[in-house]
Amino acid sequence: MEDLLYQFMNNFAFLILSAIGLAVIFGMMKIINLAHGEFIMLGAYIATLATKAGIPLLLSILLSVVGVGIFGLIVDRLIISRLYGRTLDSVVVTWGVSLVMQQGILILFGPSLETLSTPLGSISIGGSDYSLYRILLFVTAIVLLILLYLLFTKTTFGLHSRAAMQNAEIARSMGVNTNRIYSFTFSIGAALAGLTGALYAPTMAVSPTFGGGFLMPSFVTVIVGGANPLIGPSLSGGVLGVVSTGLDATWGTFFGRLGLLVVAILVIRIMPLGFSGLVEKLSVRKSRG
Amino acid sequence: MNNRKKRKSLSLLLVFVLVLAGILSGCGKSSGSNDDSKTIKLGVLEDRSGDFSLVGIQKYHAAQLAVEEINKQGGLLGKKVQMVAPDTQSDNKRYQEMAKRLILQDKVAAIMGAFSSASREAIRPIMDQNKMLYFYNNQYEGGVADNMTFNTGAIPEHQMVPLIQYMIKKFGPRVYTIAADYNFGQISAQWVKKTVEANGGKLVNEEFIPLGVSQFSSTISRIKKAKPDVLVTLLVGQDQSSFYEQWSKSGDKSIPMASTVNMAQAYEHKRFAAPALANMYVTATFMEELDQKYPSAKKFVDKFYKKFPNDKYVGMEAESEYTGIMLWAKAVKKAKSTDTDKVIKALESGISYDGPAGPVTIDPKTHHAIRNVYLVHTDAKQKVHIDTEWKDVKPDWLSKEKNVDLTKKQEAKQYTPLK
Amino acid sequence: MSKEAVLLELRHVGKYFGGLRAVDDINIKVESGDLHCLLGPNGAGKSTIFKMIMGIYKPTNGSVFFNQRNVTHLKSWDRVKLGISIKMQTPGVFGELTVYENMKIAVQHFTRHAEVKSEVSRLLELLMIRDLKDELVDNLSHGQQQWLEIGMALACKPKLLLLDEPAAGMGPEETDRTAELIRQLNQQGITILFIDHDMAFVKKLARNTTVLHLGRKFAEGTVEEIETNQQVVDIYLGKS
Amino acid sequence: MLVKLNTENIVAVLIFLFFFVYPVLVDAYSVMNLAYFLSMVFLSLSLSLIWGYCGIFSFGQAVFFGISGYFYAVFTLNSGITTLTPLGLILGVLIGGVIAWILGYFMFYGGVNDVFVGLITLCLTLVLETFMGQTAGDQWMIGQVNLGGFNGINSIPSLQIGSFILTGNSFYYFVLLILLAVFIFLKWFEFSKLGIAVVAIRENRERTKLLGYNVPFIQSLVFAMGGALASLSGIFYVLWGNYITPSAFGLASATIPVVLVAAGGRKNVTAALLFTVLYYWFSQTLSASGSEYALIILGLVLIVAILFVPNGLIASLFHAGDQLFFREHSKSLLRKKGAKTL
Repeated sequence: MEDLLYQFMNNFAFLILSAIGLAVIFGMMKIINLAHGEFIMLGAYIATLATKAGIPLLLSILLSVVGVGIFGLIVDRLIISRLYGRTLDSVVVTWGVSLVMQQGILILFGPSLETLSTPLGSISIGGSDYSLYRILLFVTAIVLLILLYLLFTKTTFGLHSRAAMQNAEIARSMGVNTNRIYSFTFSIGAALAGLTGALYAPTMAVSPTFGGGFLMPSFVTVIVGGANPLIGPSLSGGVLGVVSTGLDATWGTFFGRLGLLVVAILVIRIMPLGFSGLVEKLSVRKSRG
Repeated sequence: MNNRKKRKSLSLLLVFVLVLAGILSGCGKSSGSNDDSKTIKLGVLEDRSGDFSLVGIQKYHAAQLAVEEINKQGGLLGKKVQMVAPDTQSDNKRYQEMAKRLILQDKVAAIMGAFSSASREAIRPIMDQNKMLYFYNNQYEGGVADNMTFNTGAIPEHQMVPLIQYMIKKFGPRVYTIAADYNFGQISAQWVKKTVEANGGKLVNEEFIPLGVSQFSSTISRIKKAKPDVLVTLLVGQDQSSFYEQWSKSGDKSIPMASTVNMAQAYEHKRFAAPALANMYVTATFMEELDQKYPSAKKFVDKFYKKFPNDKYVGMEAESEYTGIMLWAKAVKKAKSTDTDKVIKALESGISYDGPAGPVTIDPKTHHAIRNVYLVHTDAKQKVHIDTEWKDVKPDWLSKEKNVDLTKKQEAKQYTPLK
Repeated sequence: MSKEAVLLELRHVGKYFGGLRAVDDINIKVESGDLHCLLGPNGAGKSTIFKMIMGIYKPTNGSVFFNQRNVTHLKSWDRVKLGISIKMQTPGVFGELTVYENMKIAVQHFTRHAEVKSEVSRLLELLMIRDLKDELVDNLSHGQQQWLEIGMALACKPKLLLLDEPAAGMGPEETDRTAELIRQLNQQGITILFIDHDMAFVKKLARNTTVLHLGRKFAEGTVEEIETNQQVVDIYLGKS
Repeated sequence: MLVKLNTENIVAVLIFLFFFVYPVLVDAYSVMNLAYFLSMVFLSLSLSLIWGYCGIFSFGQAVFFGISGYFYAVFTLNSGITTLTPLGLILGVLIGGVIAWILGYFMFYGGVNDVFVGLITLCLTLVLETFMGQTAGDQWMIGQVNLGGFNGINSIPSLQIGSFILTGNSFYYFVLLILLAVFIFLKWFEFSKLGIAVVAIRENRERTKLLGYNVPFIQSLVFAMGGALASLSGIFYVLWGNYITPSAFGLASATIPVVLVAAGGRKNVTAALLFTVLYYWFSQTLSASGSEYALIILGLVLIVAILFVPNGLIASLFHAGDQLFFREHSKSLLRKKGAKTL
């Protein structure tokens, strides 16, 4: 039982953390960022290189967040800002960005980095060892969701960005600088991807293709979650976490993976707006009824 | 107005240039190839970008080193060897395009290369169709019986059989296998099973992990429940290698790991922080660390780093690539020609090259290599210790169990122990 | 009133969005040949009713009958084939195509290939926009776009034509022409149900009227009856 | 049908003329290489049809490409009779079309549209990649053919008509002729009755329903046609390399047609054709050069193309040519001048 719980925590954290940056960018800006994996990879590189250079891990992670955030801002100013509202063109451009980033990192740092060791060691429960750091990742994922919730509900930026998300034109007419909001959003999404990369860097092999492993789970989580970057991932992370843990434990890793994709396909067919669409529908009913 | 016109004519110019470029690319290169040139062209297909570049670049560098040495010693048949090496980008489609290009346009004498089995299977039929001599200088799951193909890397007879025998004897009979869920993993796992059964062991479980999976909590929990004496890991790719770090934190490090894929190829023991790779036993045909004990290895390692000081490791695939090219050169000299049939005959004469890892001899019946195998293990600090050495291990499964004899019978297929 | 004469009938039709009752328990009968108006302030549920007649929305409860046939579960395109056709409130024309191309899209589906061209010409003539044939629709005035859309609806050879605010955004002269057009179509035998809240326009055209308020039927009758209904004047006409 | 004199059509005629004489000018390798590029053109055209004409954005063309490739492999290897290979081709294309129809039915009748079609097809592509990747075991046999997991299937027979095996130039001309036929069909289709309905659906789906068109049906039909075209591409790819692997379903395979069609000009089949050939040639040349900057250059070219020529590189050139030579100012999406040609 502890085992299953631990696995669920692992899966949940991985789904949430891999999706969160993508969810913010897709939900707020309707931009499908195919370079999401490479942003995560960049975060992992910054954290690993900084730690190797003697900077404490915590500080290195912070450095990743800031670094990838700034990188995201630059990418947005140079490229994405010209494509607001052009969802499909953004697919092509971000694919181009991912090619450049992956090969650029390969040229700069070679095909692989020396990895870090997972900090914090493990705890023993019922004669079985569990990595403390991974439990901490689960906690981080939840804290991150709460922080984002606060950011988007309690701050002016949050208010404006939600307005821009629902109706950009009206938001503009009310004096909201939507372009600045989008820039900020993209940069926050990038920073979150950086954080994910940095957090997972000490637990995985770091290479230019590091981001590839995050792409599928992140897309599935966002698809199942729907547009709302807060409600969506938390619900879909929960449901998908249970599904993949269950399938994984009963039939093995292959079915765990296939299960995620099949759930995603069914969800799009049955409720294209995902869990956030469902929640919005329910909340409307509740408030009116 | 004027400005607009300018822009228009500019775009027209662009169209013109594009069309011209297309035409030129078609005609320009075909006139370049010439059979009587002063060079012998050697095709090398290795991945210098993408998923497999970690090993691909090592192999590419080893090929450069080998060709440079051959040319320093006067080349072949009085001609210089010229290496033609496109980047295959870890992309199977690209392998096919480039293999055809090397054969039909560059008219190379032989082709070296490919890392993954999928890449090899993509180009092997092209080699057969075009009667092109092909060296697959890589460790793999074994079983390719093909007149045009030679393999200088390690196969299960070299690595798996001695490794499993050793582990069962030393640690106990209960074996747990986790393997990448594709051909290499499936077939290698079959070899594990076969060897375990033949040596009185018991296979507790075998688990296949899809490529690209990087999170292992459920697998780790299953292994811990099964409590095996030996854990065989046949994981492939950067994603799957994340297993070791996760195992070291929540697994049972007292269980020894055995592997044929780790350390010697992608130097995980140097890239991963200890103790992720601690307590691992590996059989290999070459490793950089052999230089502690063997002068030939030291010579090769020194040469390699002299030419590529920024490289991080010289592994067994680099050695195979280097040895493969040297064997080919030796065969060309012996045949006094680059004619494919003559070179194959020379190779099938039991030709041998005394390379960095000891003598490597081509087994005529199977086109695989008879070579030395080394067993090493890591301590808690991931330092490598050389435990044993088996001399002149024969690649004889094909010839013994499948009656393959390429000197007598034409073949172009891959046998597997699956059926 | 004989039963055969009823072309369209809504029976206890309701549409709820979550907890919001946009349309609630509506009964409407439109006789064949009628020129009927749905009247009511914004949010009364008029457009929602149109969308349910067309099959864009599914009623939460109740049924829609057309020509004595229950069409509640038919798709929009099948209803068009039965003879219901609509001009929506916001113009649904194809802005980046020409007027001719717009008409062709509508006409070709219901007219034999050889007659497409003459049918388009006939309709453009009827709509007084023949000269604009090769113009991009985006370059047309709002009124011209409305006419074009009426023309596209006519191309489907309807028995029942739904017009959602046919004269919205038009100047007085254009409005008159539109009214004349509608009357002409009605005389040709097309039953027309339209939405408007310009009482003058309604008076000019409609024979029967149904007044809606907050999603419910409030009153019905001839234009004269409605005009003299004090309650209607209070809640609606008084305000406009 | 009246063929209008404009830049696009002139270029199209020139391209096809060039393709027809190409084998005379170059060596066997270059011919086979162009045959490969042309095979991939069908994939771009399939997306051009469903996305450019009908507004259905799909990441799933690789699905049909891969499925039909596998079908052809399993069918021909099992039958063992090489004269049945044309039947394999035809059945493969049909099956690709039917599967696309079923998928289209599943989506369009369920109201899935726009970017969600892209996402659902992306997931499906990844499902197939994951599934085919693990079929290495001996339980994955269809008849006598092992699906072969990640390594795929090789030694797939070439096309044979009667006793004539299509390889080299004959294969090239076979692909070229079918390409020409498909190309002419697409040009005709654009202005056919159905084609015009399809453009209407692209421009305004809801409105088109209200004109009496059964929109999900037409969408499914076009999607099926796209699936058949992608299947043709997949089988030609198999015939070219005698080989198929799950990487045909990979993320990169799913993305490339989108990239090509978007960057070349999605509403224009000639642009899709030309850009596909140029792209494959360019990326192959970069790869052959062995330069480590190949992928960087490729990425930058795509970014610059989308940023500065949003309507597509080639399509914009056509437009510029029209303005310069033909003083063509009609901006209608159907591009023909009203009554004369419609």
